[in-house]
Amino acid sequence: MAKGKAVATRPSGGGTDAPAGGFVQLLTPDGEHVGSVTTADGTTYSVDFTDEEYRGLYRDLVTVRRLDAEATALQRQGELGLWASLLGQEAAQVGSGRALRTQDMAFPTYREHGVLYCRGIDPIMPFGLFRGVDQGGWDANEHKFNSYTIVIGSQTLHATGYAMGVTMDGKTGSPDGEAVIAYFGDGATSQGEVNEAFVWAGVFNAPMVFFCQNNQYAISEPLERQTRIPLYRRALGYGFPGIRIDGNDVLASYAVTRAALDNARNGQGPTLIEAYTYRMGAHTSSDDPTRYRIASEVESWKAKDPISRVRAFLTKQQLADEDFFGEVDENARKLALDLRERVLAMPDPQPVTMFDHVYPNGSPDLDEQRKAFTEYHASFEGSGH
Amino acid sequence: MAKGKAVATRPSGGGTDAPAGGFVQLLTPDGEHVGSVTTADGTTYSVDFTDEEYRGLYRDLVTVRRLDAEATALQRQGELGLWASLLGQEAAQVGSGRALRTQDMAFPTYREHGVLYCRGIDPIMPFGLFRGVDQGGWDANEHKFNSYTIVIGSQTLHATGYAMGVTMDGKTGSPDGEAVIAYFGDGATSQGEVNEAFVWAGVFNAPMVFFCQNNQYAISEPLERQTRIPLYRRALGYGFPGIRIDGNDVLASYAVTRAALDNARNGQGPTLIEAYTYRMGAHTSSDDPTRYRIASEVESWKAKDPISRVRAFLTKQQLADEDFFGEVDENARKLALDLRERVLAMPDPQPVTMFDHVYPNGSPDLDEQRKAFTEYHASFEGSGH
Amino acid sequence: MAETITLGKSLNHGLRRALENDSKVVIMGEDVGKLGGVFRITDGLQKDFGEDRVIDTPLAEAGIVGTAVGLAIRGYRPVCEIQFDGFVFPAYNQIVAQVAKMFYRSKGKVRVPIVIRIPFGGGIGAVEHHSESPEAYFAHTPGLKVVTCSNPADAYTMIQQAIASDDPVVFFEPKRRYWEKGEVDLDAPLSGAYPLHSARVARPGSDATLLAYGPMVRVALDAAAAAAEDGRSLEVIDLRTLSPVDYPVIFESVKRTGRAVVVHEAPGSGGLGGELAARISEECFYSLEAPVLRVTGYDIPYPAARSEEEYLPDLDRLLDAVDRSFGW
Amino acid sequence: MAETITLGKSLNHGLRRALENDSKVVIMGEDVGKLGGVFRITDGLQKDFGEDRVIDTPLAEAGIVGTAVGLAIRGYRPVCEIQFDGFVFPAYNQIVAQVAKMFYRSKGKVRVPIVIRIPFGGGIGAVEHHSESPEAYFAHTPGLKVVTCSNPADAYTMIQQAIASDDPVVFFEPKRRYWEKGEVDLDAPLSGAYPLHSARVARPGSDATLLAYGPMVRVALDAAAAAAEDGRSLEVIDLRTLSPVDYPVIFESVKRTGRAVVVHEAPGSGGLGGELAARISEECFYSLEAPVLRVTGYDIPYPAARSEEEYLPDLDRLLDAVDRSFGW
Ligand SMILES: Cc1ncc(C[n+]2csc(CCOP(=O)(O)OP(=O)(O)O)c2C)c(N)n1
Ligand SMILES: Cc1ncc(C[n+]2csc(CCOP(=O)(O)OP(=O)(O)O)c2C)c(N)n1
Ligand SMILES: [Mg+2]
Ligand SMILES: [Mg+2]
Repeated sequence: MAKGKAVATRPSGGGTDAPAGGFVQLLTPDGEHVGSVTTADGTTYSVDFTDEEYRGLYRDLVTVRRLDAEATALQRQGELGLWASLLGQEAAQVGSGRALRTQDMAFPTYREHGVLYCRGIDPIMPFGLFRGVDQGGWDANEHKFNSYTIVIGSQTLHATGYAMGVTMDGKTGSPDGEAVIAYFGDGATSQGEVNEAFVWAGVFNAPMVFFCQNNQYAISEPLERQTRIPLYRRALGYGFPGIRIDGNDVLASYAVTRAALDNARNGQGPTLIEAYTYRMGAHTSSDDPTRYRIASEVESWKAKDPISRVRAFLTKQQLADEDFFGEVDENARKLALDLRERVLAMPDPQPVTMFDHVYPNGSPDLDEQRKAFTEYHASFEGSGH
Repeated sequence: MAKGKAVATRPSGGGTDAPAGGFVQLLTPDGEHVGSVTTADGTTYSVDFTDEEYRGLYRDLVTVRRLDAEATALQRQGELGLWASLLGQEAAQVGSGRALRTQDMAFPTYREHGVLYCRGIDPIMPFGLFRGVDQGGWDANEHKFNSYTIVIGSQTLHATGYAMGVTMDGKTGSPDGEAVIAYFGDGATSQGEVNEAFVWAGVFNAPMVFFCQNNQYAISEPLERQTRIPLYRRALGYGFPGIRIDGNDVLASYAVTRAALDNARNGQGPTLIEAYTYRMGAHTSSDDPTRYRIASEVESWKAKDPISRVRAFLTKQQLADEDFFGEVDENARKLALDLRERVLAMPDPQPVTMFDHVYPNGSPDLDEQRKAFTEYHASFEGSGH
Repeated sequence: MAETITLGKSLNHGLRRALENDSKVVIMGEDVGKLGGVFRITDGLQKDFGEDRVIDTPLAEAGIVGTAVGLAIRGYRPVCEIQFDGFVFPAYNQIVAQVAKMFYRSKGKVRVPIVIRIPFGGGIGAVEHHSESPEAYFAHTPGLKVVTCSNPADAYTMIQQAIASDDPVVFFEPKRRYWEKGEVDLDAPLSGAYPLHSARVARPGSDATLLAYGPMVRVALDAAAAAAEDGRSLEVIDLRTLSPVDYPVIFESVKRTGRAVVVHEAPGSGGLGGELAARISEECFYSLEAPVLRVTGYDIPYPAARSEEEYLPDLDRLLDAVDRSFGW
Repeated sequence: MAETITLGKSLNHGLRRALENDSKVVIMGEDVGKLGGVFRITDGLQKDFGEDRVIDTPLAEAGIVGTAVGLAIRGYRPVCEIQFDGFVFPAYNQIVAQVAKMFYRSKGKVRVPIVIRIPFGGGIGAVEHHSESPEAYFAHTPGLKVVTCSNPADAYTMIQQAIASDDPVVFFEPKRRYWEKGEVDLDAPLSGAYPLHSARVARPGSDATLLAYGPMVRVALDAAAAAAEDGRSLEVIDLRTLSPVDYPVIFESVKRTGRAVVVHEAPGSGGLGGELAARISEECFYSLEAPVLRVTGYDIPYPAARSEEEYLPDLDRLLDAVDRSFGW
């Protein structure tokens, strides 16, 4: 898909700082495309997409939102046990997701359905987890996309270790090198493990990008419960650059992530990106956000919607017309319908399979438990139990 | 004891930075007294001691070193199971220890014997721990000095919680307020818990000082295993000031700690102080530093000895003569001798006391174990067992 | 005044009374303030007692417990909420190496009267890490008291007792029972209650003893009711405290019935059932007609929600074990 | 070629052979490089295999294990050193929630063949946190294999087996036995060895069975030798794996002897002894002449060094328990 022109150099040692506006923004809420942005440290960010690529980004955004909405509906209808919606965070995820090169590895939380989609993965993949039929069950290496991680922050250390392995394998120091991206939220920045990941990434100059989606809340806790200064500045304390982007701007997300990943693969070490965005929906389907935030706040963020600005841009620039937008919606609708059907068709697990995959080499003790379980359940067969 | 004139104001929000020389130094290794030092952010540090107070600092330094040497000797003679020597770190500890006001609370590691001494505590207090007769056994509140903490970094969270309590008690916001100091090493800065303490101290604007004695090593691991930038800069990522001092300069240690504590008690929140120093001896008596560091490095640090520079200063300024120095040595020798005698006289614990103090409210189950233990041992009485 | 309320609400009332009675009591944790906790156990408390008494914290469990230690040294009585069982592990170091040991380390001179509340157990159809039973990890730690409640009345009493106690207490809450109702006397004086450290005969019986705690007490009572229809009289003991265990009550019962079955959700190997079985076998050796049997979770990670019904001990498995005991 | 070497040195040889045989094996931990670890178990390995294979890490246990998970996903086989038993808890979250569960979570598609080496146990006169026996905290965790060794020959074999195994292994090293010597065949092929999951009859006997592991095997053997002089034949079983336990060997022995005594340093309540006693009581119910007895540490935090001799199970306490078993 899209390839952006991303700046490959940056001043050594120093921390990239936010530009005047507070963050890197290439596409305003009104759909104005800013040609390029130069940050305080002299790095210039811009993108250079073909018309087709701009339309592709729009398609991605609409599609991931539509799929997400379908999942929310499925949850409401009792078909999923839980859903963690990405509503409002599409630009952060699509921009960074598309910035990944094929060889790059991603470590998500439980909310990165948009990144997953941009990796070319069948969007049904995480539904086993949310439906309760399994706990993920995919191959991290096959998809270059690790398991969803629910314990806050733990995946940042996994990503850092994986990135150390990339270096040990000699896969950095060139434009074809590999890079690693770790996703996490604003709340996660308070976890010791995440800060240890910063320590290690700095010490080992790990080829990685820490991508923090600051959606302003950790469930009910507003940002000021996690920090009194902007989160991107956390990186300064560890000796690598931190930068804040408009997380609702897919172009900024793409440009800055691509540049940071390329720096990483080139051997220039880690970067922290703070994508300043907003969780438009509930934390998860179990949450009731009206208890802790006011409607006007949500309203004010609607004006910064990540999709409408791309649509406005495409329209103004006459890169797309109503037919195109209609076709995108229709296509997304079809994908969502297909997803729904396949989710509904997911078989429940055979109970005895819960004994599988505890140990690669098995355990005689557990084999006996499995046997007893099978016999016990067989004893009910035909008893109508 | 000493009261230094310490600057009470500092630019809001910003991070205090190191002055040109890399750290705040008021007394050079040659004994030159620099009148004052102004850091990049405009804060000026100086001290204003009476002659008697200068001599007092010298006495402290010599005394804690001499007591430490006695402990090392006791360990070699098999009278202590372990000793963690402070050799080389006397200035950092005496300076910061003397900067504490009576009402302030300290949270040490296992090496802060010098701080303990400056709190006016009987230096024998931690010897139960190192001799193996108990695990400390003192009252943190009585001495305003918490238990020695062996698990690296844990005490920084305790200090932060205590400091939150100070605020909740309304004991900040005035020059008579209380402040809290947490000691830890360079290695400790990598622990998740320490970084969580930074998070909490920032978020709750805790009245505290993080005092990091960067003695260049965490056992065998040199500083670059913990960070690629100076440690004092860690604070920048959390939104409070960090400052590096010459940890071998007792005046700088005093001035900067006093100012930071006063800022804290005045309600201006936390500060991280990095005392740049050197562990002249082994990590502990169990360690063999020749395996991981070269003699010339140790030699080069001898030239920066924290005591000789004070002696040079006192001599040059004619604040003290040989008689004084002799008297200080003699007095320290006597204290050490007294300490030795009292350590040797420490009784071994009665075995059954190991069942004491598990729970404030006890446990019937444990009472039975204690009873069985007593009966079992009584059964050997007189059997020569 | 006795009211019929849910277990969750009774905890809420108990916390409120503790906040009222002692100005040193503070509640801290993730989302405990405006939201009232994800299970609403602290609902309304921040509004009534302020942000200094009910503290929304950064997202860091070691931080929650570690700062609670400092607050306790300062004289406070912190009540920490851990959001779910599976999220207590970042705080494990602070709990087992600091909270459990401060009193011992200081030879009794420093008390850290901390309560760590942990909703635990499965049965709510949740995703990974939200249904675990980690009590054995704590019960093996000297210096900690570990308790759990099974009904609204006990919840109300025990949470107040735990807070009033100077012992550090890990307080496990049976999350799937949060919505079960029972009668609670909200005005009962704490001083009149049983001691925190005491098991309870939840249903007397004479043929066999069922040992249960937390969420499994309901299952054991149901099993006993079912068995009664078949003419078997099962005694059900609700352990209430998991460390230390109130053994006299248990031994008396098993010596009388001659049979014991322990039930818990946690994996069997290394779970509390083993300890109970070992102690009972030693103390009641000549009274036992059959070995102490255990009905527990399997030795697997807590499975996906759609398998949990088969994972969790239920009435049938319990009765099956009782049958096996009688058939020994 | 059989050599007489210490247990510590045999671990060093085993690690060296693992590094030689598989370029994906990496060692990581605090002070494992130049210093060779505080116990010198990794002595000389960084010099010979380089800083990329033997990695001195930041001082952060969660970081050590957490990055090991990432390295394992990348295809490496990390061997983590935790410096002392009491310092594993900051890594507890990564161990029980990530290392133990990654294979299950991924339905067998992601393997994390990590070994976590932990010197454990007391008897070395150390300060707090340096003498603990936390094995039960891990043995209760499905997904982890937990093993320990008691002598140089087993140490050499088992450390290699643990590294070669795709199962995550928590490898407890009996630190007070590091300096004990024994004969080790350094050239023996790994393939010829017993499986990692197998208990060992360390001394055959017929009157009672002593169950021990790690540092306590020596004590059990000494007790058996002393008992032999009194005409009692005690069988000593060295468990070697603590989770899962090789029960067939144990059951066979206890059914034959009719008596069992378990010994470990960890506090009794919730320790592995309870689980073993429960399983034996169930399986050998009609063979047992006396309840399974336990000789363990007391339910207190590990005491100060000058009390540890009275805390640690020793020959006398073991023989006393044997006597009690016979007197039942
Ligand atoms: C260690 C841990 N503690 C608590 C939780 C419960 N929890 C789940 S999501 C969440 C908030 C996360 O906030 P943030 O990191 O900002 O990510 P977001 O959900 O906003 O994307 C919490 C507290 C958890 N999953 N893990
Ligand atoms: C959590 C934990 N891990 C490991 C250790 C073992 N250990 C004791 S001191 C030490 C090094 C500490 O270095 P630093 O923080 O620089 O303090 P210093 O000893 O140099 O004063 C280590 C690794 C420990 N005590 N706690
Ligand atoms: Mg968030
Ligand atoms: Mg150090």
